[in-house]
Amino acid sequence: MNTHLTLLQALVILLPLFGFVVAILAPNKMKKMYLVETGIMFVSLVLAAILFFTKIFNFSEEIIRSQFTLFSLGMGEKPFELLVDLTMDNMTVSLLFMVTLISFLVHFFSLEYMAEDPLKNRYFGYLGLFTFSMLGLVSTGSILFIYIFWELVGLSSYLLIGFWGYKDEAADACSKAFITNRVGDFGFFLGVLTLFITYRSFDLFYIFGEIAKGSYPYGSEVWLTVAGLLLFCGAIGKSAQFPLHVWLPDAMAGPTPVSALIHAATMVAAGVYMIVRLFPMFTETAFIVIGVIGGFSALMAATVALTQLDIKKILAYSTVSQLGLMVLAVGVGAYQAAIIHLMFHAFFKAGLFLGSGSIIHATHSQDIMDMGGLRKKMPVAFYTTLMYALSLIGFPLTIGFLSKEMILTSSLVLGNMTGNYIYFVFVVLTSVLTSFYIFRYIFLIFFGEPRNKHAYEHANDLNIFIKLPLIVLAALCFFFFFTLNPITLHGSYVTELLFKFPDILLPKEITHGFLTASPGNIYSTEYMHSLHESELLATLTSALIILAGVGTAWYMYMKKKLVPKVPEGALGKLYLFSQNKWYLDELYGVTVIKGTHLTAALMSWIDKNIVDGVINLGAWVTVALGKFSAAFDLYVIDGLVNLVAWINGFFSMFIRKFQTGKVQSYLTLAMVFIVLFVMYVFSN
Amino acid sequence: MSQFPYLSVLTFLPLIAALGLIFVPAEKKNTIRYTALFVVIVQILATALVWFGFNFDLTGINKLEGYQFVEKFTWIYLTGLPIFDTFKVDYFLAVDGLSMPMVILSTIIAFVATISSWNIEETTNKPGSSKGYFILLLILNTGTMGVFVALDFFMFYIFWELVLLPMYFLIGIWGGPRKEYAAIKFFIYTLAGSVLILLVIIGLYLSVLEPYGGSKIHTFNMLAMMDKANFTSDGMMSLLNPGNFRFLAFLGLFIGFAIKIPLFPFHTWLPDAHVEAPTPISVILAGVLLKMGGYAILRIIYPIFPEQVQQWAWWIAFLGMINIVYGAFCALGQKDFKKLIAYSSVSHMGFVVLGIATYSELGIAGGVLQMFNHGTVTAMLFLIVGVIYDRTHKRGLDDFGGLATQVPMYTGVVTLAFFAAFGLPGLSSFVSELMIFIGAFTSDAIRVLTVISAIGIVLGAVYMLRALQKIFLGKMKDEYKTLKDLTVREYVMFVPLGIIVILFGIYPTPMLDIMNKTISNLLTAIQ
Amino acid sequence: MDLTNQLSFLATLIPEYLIILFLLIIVFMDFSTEKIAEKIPAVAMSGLLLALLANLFMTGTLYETEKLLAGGEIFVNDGFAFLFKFMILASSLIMVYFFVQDDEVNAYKTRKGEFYILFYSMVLGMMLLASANDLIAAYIALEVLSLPSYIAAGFLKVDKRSSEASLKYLLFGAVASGVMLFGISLLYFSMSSTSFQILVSNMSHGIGFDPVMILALIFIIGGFGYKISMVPFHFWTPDVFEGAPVSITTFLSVSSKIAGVAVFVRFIVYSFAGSNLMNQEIAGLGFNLNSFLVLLSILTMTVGNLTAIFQNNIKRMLAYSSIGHIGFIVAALAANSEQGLIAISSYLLIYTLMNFGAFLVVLLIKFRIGSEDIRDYKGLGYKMPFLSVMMVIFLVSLAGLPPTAGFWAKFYVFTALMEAKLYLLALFAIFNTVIGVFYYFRVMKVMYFEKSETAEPLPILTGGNKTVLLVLGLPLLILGIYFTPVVELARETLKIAGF
Amino acid sequence: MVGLSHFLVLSSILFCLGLFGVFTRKNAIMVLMGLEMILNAASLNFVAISRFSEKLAPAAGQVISLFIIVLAASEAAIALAIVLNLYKNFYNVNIDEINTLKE
Repeated sequence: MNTHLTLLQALVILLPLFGFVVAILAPNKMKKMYLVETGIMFVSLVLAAILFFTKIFNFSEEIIRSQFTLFSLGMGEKPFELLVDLTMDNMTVSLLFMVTLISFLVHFFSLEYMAEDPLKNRYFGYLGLFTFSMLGLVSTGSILFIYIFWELVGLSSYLLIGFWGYKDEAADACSKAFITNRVGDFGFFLGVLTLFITYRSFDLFYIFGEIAKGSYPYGSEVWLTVAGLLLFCGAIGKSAQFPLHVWLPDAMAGPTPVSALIHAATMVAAGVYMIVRLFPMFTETAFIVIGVIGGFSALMAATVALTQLDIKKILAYSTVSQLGLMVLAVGVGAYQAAIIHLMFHAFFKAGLFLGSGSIIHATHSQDIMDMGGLRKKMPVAFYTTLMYALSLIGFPLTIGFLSKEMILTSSLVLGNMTGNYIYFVFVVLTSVLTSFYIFRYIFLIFFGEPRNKHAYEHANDLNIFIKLPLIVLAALCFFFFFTLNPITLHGSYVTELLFKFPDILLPKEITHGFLTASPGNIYSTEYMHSLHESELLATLTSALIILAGVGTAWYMYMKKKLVPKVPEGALGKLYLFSQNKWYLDELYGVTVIKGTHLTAALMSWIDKNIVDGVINLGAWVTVALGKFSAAFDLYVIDGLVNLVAWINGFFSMFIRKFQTGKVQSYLTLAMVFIVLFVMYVFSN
Repeated sequence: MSQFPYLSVLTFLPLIAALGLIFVPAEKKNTIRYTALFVVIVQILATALVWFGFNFDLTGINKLEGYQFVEKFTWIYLTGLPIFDTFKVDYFLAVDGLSMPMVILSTIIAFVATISSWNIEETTNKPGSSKGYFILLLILNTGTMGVFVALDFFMFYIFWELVLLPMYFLIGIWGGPRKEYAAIKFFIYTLAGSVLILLVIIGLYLSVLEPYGGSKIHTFNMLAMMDKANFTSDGMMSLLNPGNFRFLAFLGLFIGFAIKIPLFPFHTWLPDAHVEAPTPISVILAGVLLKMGGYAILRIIYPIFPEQVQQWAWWIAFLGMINIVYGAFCALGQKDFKKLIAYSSVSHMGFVVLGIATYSELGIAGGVLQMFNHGTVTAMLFLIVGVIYDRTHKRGLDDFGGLATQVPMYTGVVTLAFFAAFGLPGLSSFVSELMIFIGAFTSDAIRVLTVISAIGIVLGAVYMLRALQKIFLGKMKDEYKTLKDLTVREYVMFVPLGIIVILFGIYPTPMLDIMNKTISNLLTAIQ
Repeated sequence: MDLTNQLSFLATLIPEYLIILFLLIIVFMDFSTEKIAEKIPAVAMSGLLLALLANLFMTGTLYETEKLLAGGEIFVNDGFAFLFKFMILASSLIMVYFFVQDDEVNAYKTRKGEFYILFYSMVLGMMLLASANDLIAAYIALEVLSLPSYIAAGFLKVDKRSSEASLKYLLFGAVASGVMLFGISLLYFSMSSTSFQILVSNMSHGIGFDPVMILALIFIIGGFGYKISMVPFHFWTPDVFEGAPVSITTFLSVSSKIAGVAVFVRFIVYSFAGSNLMNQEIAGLGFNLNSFLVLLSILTMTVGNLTAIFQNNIKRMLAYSSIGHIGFIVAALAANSEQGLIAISSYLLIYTLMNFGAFLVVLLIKFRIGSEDIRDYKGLGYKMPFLSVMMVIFLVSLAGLPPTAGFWAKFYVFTALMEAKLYLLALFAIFNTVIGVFYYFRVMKVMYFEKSETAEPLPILTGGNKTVLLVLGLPLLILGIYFTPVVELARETLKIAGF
Repeated sequence: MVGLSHFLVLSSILFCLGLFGVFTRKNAIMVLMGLEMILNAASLNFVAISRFSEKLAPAAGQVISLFIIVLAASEAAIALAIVLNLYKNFYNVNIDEINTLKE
């Protein structure tokens, strides 16, 4: 039976790949091939659903794995074996389901959104490729294969961002995205190598077991930390954490559905997924770094999102910030919070993007200044977006509330136990800003007076292709799909079933906090206890947060009807600072990028002039020698004749030395030499 | 010897065909072209047969029993000479797991090169030059094939040199504007390398005795040279002789081969030669010639001078590292498409060197696999340059832009090749690079070098994507409105390579099975 | 020395007799009518052919080294002599073809007979040189060879360059031989003999070098060195080669060098290599004859090759290249081993073939484009494909690359050097090979890579030309693949007395 | 009493004078005369040596010198012929003014 499941899983993964092949290799005549691809996607979705329920209801406790050897090398006692690894636990199947679902919705949405595009086959093919890679990524237990699919999602993201490559910003964005990710993967790759040479295996579960047994790289926990952080580098790249987040906003140059699927819902979450997967192998230091980076990214991105005018940019930074929260959640040891928020965020952020997509499609503009008052024109877009926004800020009764509250609680508890409230502060601040900018977004788009009459006239909700996905996703934002208790997820199947690691995978003890923090065992009953009693406080906090953020937004944009612009004075500086994304792009531009290109230029110069120069010098020397000996031969001793002439000159000069003695004097001299020589001869 | 001499056919068929072509009048262009094509197809068949008949369990390297398809006759045998009273050169061809991938590679490349040479007269506008061209091409083919199957050091050297001359003319006559410079530079450079090799060959010959017909005689047999017992006690290479020249010999051979690879700082002939050579020749140059160096190091230096290798492994790896990073940076600095590809070759051959310096099965197998993969990928890359150059007669990266929508299929091929080139998972290079890195990372000595080399991966992506973006993305110039997409002939070149790249990316096992036993044996032999 | 031995020795001189006989015949033909004089080349050729056959016929039968080497003969006929006579006669045979082709020479219709008389006496001199076993004999043979060649070099009376060449050749040659003669007399004084053998015996009986001997040796080596144009006695070579008619240049660069090498090798081998004087330090000078030879060979090959790079006149270039090749031969001699001797003669055999080939091409081209300047060879590769391909073969062989026989020739020298542990010299040899490529390939470059601005068709080759070119060129390729015959032949060299 | 050494000294002097002449004279004829002096020095040596040393076959040296004289004569003849021809071409015989053979 398990094998059947495995086959089903394999099918779910491979179908989109098949779709990709079909769509890509379709001859130009078969314009409609993308429909086939969409159909295949749907099949894959259905199968994923079946897989999900079967797994949950029949094999909830098992981790179903199947491995086969791709190739093995060497005769040694431990030959190198490359295992293809297909692993399925509850987390996997839930993510499979989620990914296929969103992917299908995006396909569906694209049918209308991309209707005019000539290269639809190619577009849907890429979507298929992406889906395949993403599914593969979540359903393997081998760090190597995670890396492989990791790269493949990178590839498909590259292709999709660059899909409108004739637009310069798209052209730049796709390269930027891939290369920035590659930088992160550099670390990831080294991490993989470190793990392998330590445990001679890529199998994560085996590795976790070894770590639990206390065998570390080079036998020291420091190196375990290093390995963990190296792997985390990959996550920093993919999940657009500071300092490698710069690619994500630019990636918005791709088609909006792509942004929804890849740069909001799934791919960017891959980083978070990975660190959740690797959760058991992180050490305390690693957790600290992760948490801090996550928190900082969350806060920074939120501040940037405050002032953006491009609606997709706003959402992009909001994504970065939310991802930051998830990473932070992992940092504070609440892996469940992280992964659950990942999934929920996928729903409402995809929704937000699709919504923005419909708006863009309707108004043919991305600039927030062209909008306003669309509420009446696009009711569906409005209400769904509102729903998403509410779950984004964690309004009660929405899924956002549940996950956000988990993060708040766990960070708060950590603070309680270790006296280190920095994470909590991060979360609170971020949330306040979030609820502000997202409502700024709503108010500016849907309320007030239309700022661009022309666009306003054309705007409407369009057809079912646009509406359906929005509605479905909006529906998913209600809590009752996931728990019957609107207050907390505790005890719901989500926490108890989907995203629960078997205890062996959980670290016995993780000590936390900055330098002088007292240890606390976060999986102890004590922890759980304090978790429960902190929940109320957390809930209150979030309520306040929402009030604060939304209130401010309402005050500024509804009551005062402010239009976004640069305020005067010091505030203006801050405003610009935020609007220009902390000037990070400029910074990288002058440091990293320029640096690289200078080095390249330098190296080429060296190669041309020095390395090659030496060779040419060698040739030149040979040539010079040749010239010299030729000249020597020509002018100095050109046959006996010149020899004569030369010696002539020589002697005449000589003779001038002996003015008085004339030639005879030299002759006698010569004679003396000879006589001396002959006498020497006879002396022996 | 009872079986059919596949290897001789593989090696000498082109030469015979070339001799035949001499008597074909130059006007009969098609006769000439189809003869060449026929030859490569026969070669492909022969290689296929060898592959099917290949016994994966034989270990090769230092034992004659380990080899397959052995053809061993006495070629030159003089007795009654002074000092070493016999002079014996064998006709000794055989394959093992080390040479087999190279043979397959050079067959494929020969095929592709022949196809892409189809319109050489038009592309280089030298009407009526087909005859000479294909004759030289066939001779070159013999040379490359021979290097990989010859096991008599002397024969090996003959083939090694035989490659130079046709290459010189092919670059010099059908080449680009600075062809003379490039041709003579290539020639002198590689010749300087190979004369060093010659000296070492003689030195080895004088200090190795092989039992033959009761008595012991000097020999050029590589296998005999790999056995320490065969070294005469007073020979200049013998271990017993305290003041022996083993290190110098090792150095001479290494430099000789390093020039071919090409290894920093002996690489500067490569960009010139590549840029000036016509497309098919660049393909052969990058696809096969560079591999001769790496192959020779594994086949000759490792088993014959193991202790020197052991001693200098770190430095070899260091050079490999330099190649990787330095080559990548240089590639990044180029404005000329073809030069960029050339430098990328420098960088990728660095991986090979790093791999074979690791002294681990993984690393060396990875190195060999990388040679194969790089051979196919880089062939694709040069063909790609050729395609665009034939159409537009431009090669500068900045001359293009936004071709993606105009020539989608071509773009697709290019994307495949580029991503393969910087080792995207699922494409062939990734597997080999992964193996190399694991192998290198495993050895404590060169771990640091490995970390630095890993930068090459990032840079690889950078320069490749930069080229991709400059040529295919962004705004398109109007002059390219009429640009044609791939023709059937070009598909014939690209499709096989593309299939290989993807296939071995997903399932490299066949290649690895071929070399597996041999490489393990190599390691045991040199430990 | 008993009578039978004497007779059998005289019997071995049949080739020489034949040469003299035909020399006389030619003289008479020259006196007689035009019609008969027309036949002279044919007769000359047949004479040489006869001599060659006689020489071959006597191989092994009459050349038993031991029998012919009771001490003190002036001439010996051993395997060594046989081999070199073989080369000399064969090359002279080809030379006749050159003369027939050389229109410069043929311009002087009336003097044809004179020319062949000169040629024959040169051949005679060379054959004597090949078997000279006595300094005086060597000197006389040298003169017999030299005097006619002075005239031959200036054969084109009205041509300034030619006559100037002959003057230079004369002066240098005469002075060199005179100095050599004086050296001989000094040696005669200290050794009280002029036979190579005696030198051996005396020296090996403890009589080391005294200053007079050193002076004498230097003079003598100078005399031989000038004949084989060994640096620093080579200065005449380029000018004379350039000035003389192509055929004579060929002759000087190939045949007469063979003879020169023959006597030089015999002298060195008999006098030193046989006894262990080669490596024995010379009193007070702190170096031995061997290192002296090493020095000479390094000088010769390096100067020859380096200078050749910059010659635009191809004859001049080939002249320098031949100097370079002599460097290799001297190197093999310096190896002071049997391997070295084999290397020398195999080198010479190949050298003859490829140099003849190159010169023949030069000659044929000269009488088609009327120039000897490399820069005028533009695009010949396309105008005269056959000729150019052959030229490529010859040049590649001269450069010493496989798969041509030239490679084997060099390879044997390298082997000898490595075997004699002269690693430095070996390195020099190697790098001279690389330098050589520079200028040999320059010719190919011009022929193939450069477009000729004139497109007028050139007179095509006759069947005869092609055949001779093939006769010279194919062996280079065949021997390049299967070298055994050459070495088998070269092994005759070892049948040299006193070794 | 006049011994071998005197002859040797004399011949050395002759030789040196000859060389000197060859090297320093412009006129070809003069150079040739220097040449002759060299040859004569040699033959003088031969004669003297065989006269004074007893372990040599009697008159060997004299015979050699006869050879030399013959050769010297023929050489002179040829040389003069060449010089004559040269004069026809260049209208002088100053050898240092005759160097057209230069690349």
